Amino acid sequence: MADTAVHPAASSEPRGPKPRKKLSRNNIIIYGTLLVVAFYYLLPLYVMVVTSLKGMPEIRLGNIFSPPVEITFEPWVKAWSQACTGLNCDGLSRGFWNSIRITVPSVIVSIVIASVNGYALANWKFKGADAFFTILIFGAFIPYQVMLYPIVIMLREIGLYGTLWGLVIVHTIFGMPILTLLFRNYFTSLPEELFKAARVDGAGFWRIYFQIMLPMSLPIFVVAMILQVTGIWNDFLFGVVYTKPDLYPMTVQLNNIVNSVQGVKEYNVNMAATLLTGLVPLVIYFVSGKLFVRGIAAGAVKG
Amino acid sequence: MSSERPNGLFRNIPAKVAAIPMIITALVVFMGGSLWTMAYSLTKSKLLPKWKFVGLDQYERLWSTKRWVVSIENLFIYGVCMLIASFVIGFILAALMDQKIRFENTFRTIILYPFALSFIVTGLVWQWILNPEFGIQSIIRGLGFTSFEFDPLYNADIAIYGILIAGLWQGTGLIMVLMLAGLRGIDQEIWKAAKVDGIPTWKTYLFIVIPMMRPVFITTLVLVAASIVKVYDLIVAQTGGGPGISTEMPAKYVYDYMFGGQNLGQGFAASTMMLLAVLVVVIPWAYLEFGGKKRG
Amino acid sequence: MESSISIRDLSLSFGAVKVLRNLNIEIGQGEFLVLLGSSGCGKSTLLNCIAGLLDVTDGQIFIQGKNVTWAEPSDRGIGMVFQSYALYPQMTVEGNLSFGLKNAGMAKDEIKKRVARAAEILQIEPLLKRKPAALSGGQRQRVAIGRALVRDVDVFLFDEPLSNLDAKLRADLRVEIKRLHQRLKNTMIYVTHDQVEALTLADRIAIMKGGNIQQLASPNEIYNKPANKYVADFIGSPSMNFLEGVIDISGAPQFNSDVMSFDISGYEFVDGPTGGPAWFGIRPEHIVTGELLANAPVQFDAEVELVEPMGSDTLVWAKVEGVPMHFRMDGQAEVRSGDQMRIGFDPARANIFNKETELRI
Amino acid sequence: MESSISIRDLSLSFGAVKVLRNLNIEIGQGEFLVLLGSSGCGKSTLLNCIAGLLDVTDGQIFIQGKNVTWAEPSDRGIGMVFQSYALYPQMTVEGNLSFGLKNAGMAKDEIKKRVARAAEILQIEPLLKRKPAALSGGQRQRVAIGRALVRDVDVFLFDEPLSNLDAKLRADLRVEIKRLHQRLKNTMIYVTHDQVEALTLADRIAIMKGGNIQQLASPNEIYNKPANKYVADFIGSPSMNFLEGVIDISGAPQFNSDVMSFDISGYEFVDGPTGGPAWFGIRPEHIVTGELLANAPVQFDAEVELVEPMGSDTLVWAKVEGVPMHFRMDGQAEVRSGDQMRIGFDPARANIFNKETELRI
Amino acid sequence: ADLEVTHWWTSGGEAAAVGELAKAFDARTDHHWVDGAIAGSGSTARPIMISRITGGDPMAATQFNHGRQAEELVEAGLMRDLTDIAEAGKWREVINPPSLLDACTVDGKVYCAPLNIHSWQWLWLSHKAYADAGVPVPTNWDEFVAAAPALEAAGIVPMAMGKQGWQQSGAFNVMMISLLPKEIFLQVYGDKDADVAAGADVARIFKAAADARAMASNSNVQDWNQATNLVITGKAGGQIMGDWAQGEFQVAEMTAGEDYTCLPGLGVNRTLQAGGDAFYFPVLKDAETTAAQGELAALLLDPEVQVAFNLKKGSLPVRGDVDLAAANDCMKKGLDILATGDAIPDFNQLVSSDTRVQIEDLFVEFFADASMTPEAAQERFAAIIADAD
Ligand SMILES: Nc1ncnc2c1ncn2[C@@H]1O[C@H](COP(=O)(O)OP(=O)(O)OP(=O)(O)O)[C@@H](O)[C@H]1O
Ligand SMILES: Nc1ncnc2c1ncn2[C@@H]1O[C@H](COP(=O)(O)OP(=O)(O)OP(=O)(O)O)[C@@H](O)[C@H]1O
Ligand SMILES: [Mg+2]
Ligand SMILES: [Mg+2]
Repeated sequence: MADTAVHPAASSEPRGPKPRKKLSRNNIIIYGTLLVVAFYYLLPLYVMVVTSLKGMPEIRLGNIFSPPVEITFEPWVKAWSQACTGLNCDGLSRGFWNSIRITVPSVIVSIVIASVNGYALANWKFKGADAFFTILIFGAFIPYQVMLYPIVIMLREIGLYGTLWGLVIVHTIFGMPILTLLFRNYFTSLPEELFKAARVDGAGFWRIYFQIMLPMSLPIFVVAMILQVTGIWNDFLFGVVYTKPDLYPMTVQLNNIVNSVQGVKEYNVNMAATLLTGLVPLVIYFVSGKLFVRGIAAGAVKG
Repeated sequence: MSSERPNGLFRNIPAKVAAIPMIITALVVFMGGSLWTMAYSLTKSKLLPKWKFVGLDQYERLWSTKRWVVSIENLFIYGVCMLIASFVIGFILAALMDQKIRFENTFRTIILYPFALSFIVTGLVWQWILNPEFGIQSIIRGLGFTSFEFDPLYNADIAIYGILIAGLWQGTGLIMVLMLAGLRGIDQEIWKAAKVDGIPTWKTYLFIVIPMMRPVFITTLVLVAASIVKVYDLIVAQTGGGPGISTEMPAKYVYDYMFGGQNLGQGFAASTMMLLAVLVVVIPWAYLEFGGKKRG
Repeated sequence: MESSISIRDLSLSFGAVKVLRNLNIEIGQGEFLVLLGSSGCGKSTLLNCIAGLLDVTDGQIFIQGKNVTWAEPSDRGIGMVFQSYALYPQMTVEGNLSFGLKNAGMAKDEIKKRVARAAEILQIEPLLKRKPAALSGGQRQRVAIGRALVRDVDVFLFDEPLSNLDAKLRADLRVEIKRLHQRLKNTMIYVTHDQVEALTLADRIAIMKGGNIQQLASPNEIYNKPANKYVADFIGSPSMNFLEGVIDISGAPQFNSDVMSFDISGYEFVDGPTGGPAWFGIRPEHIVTGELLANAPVQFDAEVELVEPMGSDTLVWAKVEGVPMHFRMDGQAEVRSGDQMRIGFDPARANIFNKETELRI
Repeated sequence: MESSISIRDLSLSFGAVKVLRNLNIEIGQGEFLVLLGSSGCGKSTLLNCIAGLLDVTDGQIFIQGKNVTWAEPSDRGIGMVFQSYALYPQMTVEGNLSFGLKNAGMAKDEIKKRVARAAEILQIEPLLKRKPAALSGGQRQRVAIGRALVRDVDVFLFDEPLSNLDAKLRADLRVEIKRLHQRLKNTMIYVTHDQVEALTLADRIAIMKGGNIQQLASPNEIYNKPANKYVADFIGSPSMNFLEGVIDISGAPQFNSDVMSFDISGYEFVDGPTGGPAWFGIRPEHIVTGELLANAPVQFDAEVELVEPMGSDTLVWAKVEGVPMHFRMDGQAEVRSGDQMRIGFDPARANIFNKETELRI
Repeated sequence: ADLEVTHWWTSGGEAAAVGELAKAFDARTDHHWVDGAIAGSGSTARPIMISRITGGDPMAATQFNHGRQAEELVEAGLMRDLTDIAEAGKWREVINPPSLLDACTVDGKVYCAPLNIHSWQWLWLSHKAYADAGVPVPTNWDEFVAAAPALEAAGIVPMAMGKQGWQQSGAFNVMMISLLPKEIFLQVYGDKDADVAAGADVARIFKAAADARAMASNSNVQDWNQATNLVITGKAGGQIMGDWAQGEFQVAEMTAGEDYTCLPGLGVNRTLQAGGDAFYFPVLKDAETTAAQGELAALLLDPEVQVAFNLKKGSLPVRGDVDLAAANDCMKKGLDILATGDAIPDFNQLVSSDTRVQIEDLFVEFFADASMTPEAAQERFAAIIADAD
């Protein structure tokens, strides 16, 4: 063909995929940065793990970064089942089940309420809805300390002070602003026509919520779940202020172990306790991290 | 019956019923609590709220207290740095993640995991790592750089930045994810157009993509700003406000005076100042969100 | 004829923005009404008002003689089909079809019967167990129609049901909807901005602009006797040719522009000959060439600028004395840009509009 | 003719999915090539390969004689216009037009001159200071074209630039693009799935299916001599009528089906008369009625099922001996469903395809 | 009945001491001690306790520091009146110094049970540090200050000091009591006499505090026990800290007089402040638990319980009539001083928490900022005292 004459050297010229150096400058920059960043993010975890596996004498030697010469699981055992809180020397295990007892209903109730709120705000706007929502967002900024007393009084008035359900309410209240924001944004991003179709089909508020919206909302529920589990599991202040010792969550023991000012600090036990306490949220992150990102992308942020 | 315009109050009853918890929370807890706080900031309540009106005395004292002024300054420095740094770092990380890299999941998890930990933990670990005796400084000195100085938590001038290091460690992961979500929401054709125009990647991000991500930035801003205003645990766990009063924060002032100093009036006055400051942030937000453009 | 739907003085505002202004429409039993208009003119808004998905600001809506202005959407006896299909993604086709019936508390057998019947009418029986994600665009649209069908409603509302589909499928489904209407004889209101759909489907077309109805008439009348210049320009593709000029009725009616002037005595004026500044409009297919020129009282020489072959026809863009004009020729026509040719038309087929009011004269 | 773009043995896979298979296309200087095909057939993918936005799996791409297989998009001398416009939303129109040039380090005067020229060509001068959000769809599309225009490129690539617009605007902009091509005389590659666009714009059309090119020829040839049944069916709206049957060449060539049988000696076979099972295709506009029946060697009685008035024409769906057939009549034709009428056609205008290979015979 | 008792004693020795209380309570009564410990010192625990009490769901007994912390709760009628139990146990006679019981008394009624005595006025000195610097171990504050340059020259921090307000203001108060006549202290904090606070005597203390600040400028620790650890390891010369520091030396197996020296009253005024912890008993609705509360209150002052508790806690018993043979050197010095009756009320008994926090804030700042002159600090100090109530 004529073209062959025009490009005699065609066969020797670039053909197929562009050759890419594995170590292009770009890649070096990208992966270099990421590695540095990963180092920064992993360093504390490394320190925690390493320390928690050392004995006290080794820790006194100083270098917190050096790997343990002699690995011991003693601190973990101690943190879990022996460390004392006042007179109770059964470690974190004592609060673990309390934490579960608190976290599970709090997460469920707060998510249920916030999702219904978000749904109502997105699809069933009523007069003043925007105003309430603005107040909610305002609430997101209120430091918890400020609300500590008013809430004590409110709980006292409704007779739930010191009970598990009182605490659940508190978590629901403080989780509400951000969760409602997330749910509202998410439901807003769902096609409105779906909602209209369901109304024409005669479905009411609840039926649309349960049969149409809920099944489509897995990603945002995962996001909400992760945020709430993290927040509630790690909560110390509310858990201790609004309940009684027999309900104290694990963080109270963690605080007791970590913050016992007097006496020698057992750093290895501290670290082990820290890791143990963080385990539940961490596991949830590692397991559902992908869904988390997808959920956020799916509507937590309005694009 | 249906020919009459029904009373608006009784339309969509289930929606209104379902919103009752929200309405109660908004009105009773957030509004009511705030107003109650403001009211009692005008009293000289000590351990228990008591209606002993003293006018603006508490505010006078508040603003003549150096610690409060320093707290405000600190919050400002911390807030500005945190906002800028977390947005910049979060965005850069998200941009890196967006380069179709290998091991994206791994890197993302690494960056996100600190968010799962409580501030008690964050504070403790970073206090340790930044400790000049056995933290980074001692390691580097051990390597032979004996004049190396890195003790942010022990130097009043820069202690706030030591807090920042830990705050960023914990917070940027979430921001990165938000930004990543925003980036993934950008029309791919914009990228193609920019490539055909020969615009370098960094310029595309800077001049085209970032301006397009305004809604993401607003959501992120709300989240970050809320956490900045509330910053308390991190300070307590890491420095306790020290050295000196160099890392004091308003929320800590509130707490210390309400419970440590057993001077509720003073604590409430400080709270009120914070609430007013928050209004300054939230009102423009509400305006952006609801003002002008209405959605069907 | 008894009205199936009657809309009286309907207004709707979003805040300060008036979207619908005092609309009045009567739709007969079994009529197929198409709402046609460009984007943002308020078609969907009107449909949503009829469906009860938006609260009207003023006015009344009657369906089958009942005032439903404030009734719930599901109580109005309407079914609605949306542009995006709006199928419930997590339910099977069967679930989608039966959802509304279940909500109404219908007996299981009856539901089954109705679903089966709808599936048969729409030929989607083999799909009943699938989820929407596993359907093609056309199939989804059929299911969406089915959802209205099972509810045995008096009135079907369609909001641009075909505009997400590609051209070919659109044409096929258009025919299907038409067949469905012939078979079911329900009242149907159909929103579109595609004039081909409007012309082929409608018994009557309502052309909307800025919340008003410009003309409400049969497709034939809309096409051949547009009530004003907007309608004339909006309907017809390619659009009508317009010449600007003045009507002179001092003698036999005459159209004069800067560059041309011709006799229009063949034109049927609405209220007898009227003079003054005017637009003279002639549809491209009414401009003839070649042998047919014999029947064209008005003739010009034209210079071809651009030729668009469209398979079955050829569209020619030309200039007559510097004035652009376009017209249709046969698909096999051999014309090239730059050619000179003679064209002509019969003013009896023209449409003339007052320059000021833009109304047909 | 010297090639402007030449694509050799181009393949592209996404992982295991082969999207393009060994494509070879030569595009001449100043040619307007349209890539036409249904959704997902790989049109955009091919365009992206040419633009350098996708790395090819195999093969080469030459633009203006230069091998650009590995070149950066901005170095290929191409400009691209996207379906979603892809305007930079926060920049003014002027900013959108000049951003690429600024970036290339061009002198300010020169930029100004080019922007002014592009704005003039596209008639968007009054919009230069506006942001995209304040533009209508058509204006946005023009700005998107302008962005390619200012860069003074050899080749324009369009990826369904009009499919987000409504029908009317689409028709107008189509003409504009055609004019632009006549004026600039650049090479243009234009992706669409709208056959009207393809037929009116293209010098040549490439019909794609599943990553292959089915036929690459002029619109006229594609329409009148489709290479296979897929192309015949795909092109033309309403689509071609197909009759299933067997060609008998024992005597004068004859087409026999279950219900009918007629002489096709007028048909021009590709390689002389060929027998065997076949599809007989005839376009709706080649079926005639009334006076024109005189020229129709083959005639039937048909029963009208459905009538679609389209303004300028009327589409009639009918049954002939139980076999569905549709055809076009004049816009003024008075037909109603249920009517009986006589129709006919000339087999010389038909297209016949082998039943098995589906290739034209 | 189960009695829930809240406190913030969570470190090893403290917990053991509480254990003694619980053991005695469980053994000697029919009731059961339910422990509600919250770590992180009073500032963490106190809001929780107050919330519980005001929330209407109080614990049966709770620890507070001796002093005015619970004043308003008492006034609000939320605390139980223990007067009859105190009378039955003859608390007025046995408690020494009596100021401890005064701190529990409001309007002539007793509302709390004092448990132990802690005193602040101690200077702890490291023999190793002084040996390394080649100077003799100081025997009073002036010598301590004079020896500072020698220590510094040897690379030793002259004075260890944690960077927390309570440690710094504590040290200041120790200097005020130890370096001035005790009346001044009482005038400043007891009578809230701002003129005295602004006067020349107090100015001397601010100078001394400035000296301390200079000496402690290289002490890079936060917690008091980390500071003590500097003394123990000889990295610092000395530390002003309360008697609880004793426990640290003990853990490090050091011997008083040999490895370290404790100077009560900074080796100048042998005056100790008698502060400490007390238990309060919120008003309960349930009669049975109320009765149990009474038994617990009585038990706390029991001589045996006092001994057992205080030996573990490292503090002094509130009864003058118990025998503490097992006490160590420093503790005995303290007992001696108390026995001679030269004790003054604790800071916490004199000023409100509000004032305390303000003073702490002042010293946090003063010690962190070398550019703050003693005069400026004193001016603010006087202002705080003037406003104090
Ligand atoms: N919720 C709303 N709030 C304010 N204005 C609205 C709302 N919904 C629609 N509008 C405005 O009302 C007008 C009519 O909108 P509508 O959706 O009825 O148009 P349409 O004719 O259906 O257009 P399209 O063909 O694009 O669907 C538009 O100008 C639109 O901007
Ligand atoms: N990044 C990708 N990864 C995997 N498959 C892809 C990717 N991009 C496109 N495809 C697949 O390649 C095929 C061709 O896609 P392409 O976008 O070229 O189609 P198209 O002809 O442009 O269709 P349309 O008319 O819908 O734009 C499709 O089946 C699509 O699913
Ligand atoms: Mg619409
Ligand atoms: Mg495409």
